[in-house]
Amino acid sequence: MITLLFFASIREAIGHDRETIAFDGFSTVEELLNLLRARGESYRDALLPAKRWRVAVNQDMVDVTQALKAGDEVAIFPPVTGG
Amino acid sequence: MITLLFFASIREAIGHDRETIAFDGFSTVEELLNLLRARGESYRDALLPAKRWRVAVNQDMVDVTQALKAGDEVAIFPPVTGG
Amino acid sequence: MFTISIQTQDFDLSVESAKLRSRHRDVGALVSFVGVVRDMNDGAEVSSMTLEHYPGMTEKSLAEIVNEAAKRWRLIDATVIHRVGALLPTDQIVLVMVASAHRGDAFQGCEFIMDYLKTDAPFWKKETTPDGARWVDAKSADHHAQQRWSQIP
Amino acid sequence: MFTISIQTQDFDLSVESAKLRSRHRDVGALVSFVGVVRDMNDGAEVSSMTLEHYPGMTEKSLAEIVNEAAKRWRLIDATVIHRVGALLPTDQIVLVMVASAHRGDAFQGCEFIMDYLKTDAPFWKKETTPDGARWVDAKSADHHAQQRWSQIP
Repeated sequence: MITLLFFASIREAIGHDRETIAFDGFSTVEELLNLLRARGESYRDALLPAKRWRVAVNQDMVDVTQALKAGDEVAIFPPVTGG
Repeated sequence: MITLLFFASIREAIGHDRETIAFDGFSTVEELLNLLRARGESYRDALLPAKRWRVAVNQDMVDVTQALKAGDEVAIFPPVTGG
Repeated sequence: MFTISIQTQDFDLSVESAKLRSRHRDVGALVSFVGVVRDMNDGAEVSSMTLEHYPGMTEKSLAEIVNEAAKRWRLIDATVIHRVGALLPTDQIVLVMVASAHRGDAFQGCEFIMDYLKTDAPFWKKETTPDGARWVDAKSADHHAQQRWSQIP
Repeated sequence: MFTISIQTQDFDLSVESAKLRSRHRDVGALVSFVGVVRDMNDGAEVSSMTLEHYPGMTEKSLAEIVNEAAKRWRLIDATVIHRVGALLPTDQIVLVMVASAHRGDAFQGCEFIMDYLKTDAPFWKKETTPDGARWVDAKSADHHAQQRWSQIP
């Protein structure tokens, strides 16, 4: 299983903050993003390649080429704006 | 008249912190310093050219070439060490 | 070693400063940054703000940033406090306090931590303006501020 | 406009920060420097310190330094408090607090004021060590820290 977390504007756009999915049909962050985009317009808009978003795997920022493994926590969020 | 002020190690070396002298026999800071050096060893040591000291006239830092005028407040002190 | 806290309640600059000073007798310089909610941003009045964060990753990310600063400069101690939840204009958002023997290290360490916090720590601001609520956009100036540290040898 | 105070009593970082924030609703960044008495200096234990100053010129000199900083960066407000008289290790000596809309201006303004205060404001420190009292020597590092600001266009 993979735990997905969504934050801020992305969380609002897709309507929920967390889900668990089977680790099946994708092996990298990029493939996972494509799978999510295929779910419909709200996902596609929020995760458009042109839009700016970040991905963290197990709480470390990663590139989309990052390989995933079962049990990973994958968080998707817009660029951070704290401080 | 000229008001002379001495601070910190220079004040301690010459033994007092303030005096008033006639504006007579000097016209620049350098000439005033030479007049003070002629007073004796404690002055000469404290105001040796090789030693590091600063002069302010009317509360502005100046060079030794600065011309003086009656009524000036001349302060002589070591390099500052606040903060 | 360093103090990192994510909290809804306010913080007190004097209390944090006294803690750092009482722990070390060799501190000569204490540099603090406090981020404050402004009543205007990007041309609109801001009446309130909500800060969201990624629990766990925020603490991890801040610890990494402070540890990296401690590798680059001689820091004696450091405290980072970031508030989350609802905030109003003039409220304090974030504190970065760095203690060192000398001021150069303290200034550089504090500014480095702030610059990386701005680009790497997972916090998001949502502002309430007369036109409704909006997520604050990340600023390219913050990216550039962070990038310049990698040019230092 | 700016607050400058020479005083024997201690200061409170939170009180000064609250004053600056309550006066302006557009402050986004508050950078503070606090100088602290260390228990060691130039290889000797320091048991106490006395700060002497040149009344009148100190205030004038600090006002000029803060005004120069306000010409170079966008500062909203600033507070400089310098203590004089007898101090002990871990005591606060000086506060420079700078308020700005953005952190870059606040960091630069605060460090600039401190660097010039170190070389231009007429204060002198005398330390008590196991070998007796001694006047602290001016450091060439402070001269260099001040000089680098003149290289900025």
